[in-house]
Amino acid sequence: MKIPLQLFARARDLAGKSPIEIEVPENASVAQLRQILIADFPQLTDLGPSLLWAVNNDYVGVEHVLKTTDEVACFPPVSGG
Amino acid sequence: MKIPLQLFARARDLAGKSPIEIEVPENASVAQLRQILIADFPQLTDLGPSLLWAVNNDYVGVEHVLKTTDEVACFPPVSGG
Amino acid sequence: MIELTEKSIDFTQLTNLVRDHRAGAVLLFLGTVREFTGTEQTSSLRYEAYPVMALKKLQELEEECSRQFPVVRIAISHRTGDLDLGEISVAIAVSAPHRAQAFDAGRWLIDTLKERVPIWKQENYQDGRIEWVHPGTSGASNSMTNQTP
Amino acid sequence: MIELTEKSIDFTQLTNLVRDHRAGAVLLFLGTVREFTGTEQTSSLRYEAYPVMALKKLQELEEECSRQFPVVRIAISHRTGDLDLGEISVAIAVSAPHRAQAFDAGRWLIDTLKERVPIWKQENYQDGRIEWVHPGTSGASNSMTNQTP
Repeated sequence: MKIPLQLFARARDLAGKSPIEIEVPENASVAQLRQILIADFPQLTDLGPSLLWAVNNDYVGVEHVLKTTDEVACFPPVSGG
Repeated sequence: MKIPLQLFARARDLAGKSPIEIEVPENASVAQLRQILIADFPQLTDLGPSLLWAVNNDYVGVEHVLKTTDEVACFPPVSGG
Repeated sequence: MIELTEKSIDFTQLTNLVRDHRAGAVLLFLGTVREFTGTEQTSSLRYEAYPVMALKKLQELEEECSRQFPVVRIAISHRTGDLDLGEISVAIAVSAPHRAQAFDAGRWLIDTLKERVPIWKQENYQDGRIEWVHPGTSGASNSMTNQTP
Repeated sequence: MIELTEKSIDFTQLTNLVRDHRAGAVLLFLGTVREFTGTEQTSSLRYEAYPVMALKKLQELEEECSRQFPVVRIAISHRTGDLDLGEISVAIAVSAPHRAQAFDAGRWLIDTLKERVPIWKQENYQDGRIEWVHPGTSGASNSMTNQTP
């Protein structure tokens, strides 16, 4: 299945665009999505372990299982305020 | 010597006026002044132990020795803010 | 900047006074006239100051706060006279490089002001009672007037 | 009230929104663009948000704060886009019956906002470097561009 992935801040700048589309197996977890993201965009390798993940505007752990209808985003640690 | 004494808040209301003049012995302490104040204004008896004392705009303890040129004030616990 | 004022406090101006390029955090505290304290209903407050000493103690607060905390600027204004519900009795603005410093300094300033600065509050209750607030003295003996039967 | 805004934050309006006869204390916290961080000199900042999620998380902060602290009202505004030195990046106003509650709630709101709300700051340094601020990732690897030789 194809997951549209929104990237923000330095992650978006490194990837060069947002959203990007990632092809993952059915019932893939966020961990699998991350692995494929980094294979497709090796410039995200260093940032990979610190990336935060959100599904439908809530934070999720990497064990979270994705559905095609999910709104998925990833980004580095936040620094607002 | 005569000490002009400024009273504030409930202390002033109980005494009925401010400043008042209190006649004390030379080199009287604040404790002596307080004793004479309460003798002159018995309606201040209950408030007496909680009164705060200031000489020349700084807080002083009751052991402080007074001079005729001092600006002396007394008042109940503060409640600004 | 420190002041005692009979007029309504302009907290916007006070806050802008402490803003500074060296500061990443600005904290403003306002004391406002609250209607209910437990079941007691306030209709207005009156603040009385010993003006010369109050200004001296406010000045000392400003100096002591600047020594104890890495603050950039401080501004304090305290109202005197009669205040309606919701009006501002005191405004304290402080700026600092980082937020923890601004919070700590602001908290210290209002706590210490309430201990040291010779200003007194008189509650004018809805039921007609008028009482000086003198912490540590008995509430009952504070009652000056009972204007209702 | 919560908002993300591209426009200058009106902290006066925000503060007046939380004033209430039930409150004896109002606390306003402002984050402002600081010029120096150690020896680094900032010339401007840019804030980027994931808008829908940021608004959802701000809403959750408001609800969680209202459950945890006896606050009367809360208002939060966060700026996005380009900010000059001294400009306000975030304003948090909170009112409560007593001052300790207002300080505790205000402190919790800004601390938790900085942990949870998806907004990022990009530093534009005086020497031409532009760096995203991503706590916990290495400073050196954050450097995106070095516009001066």
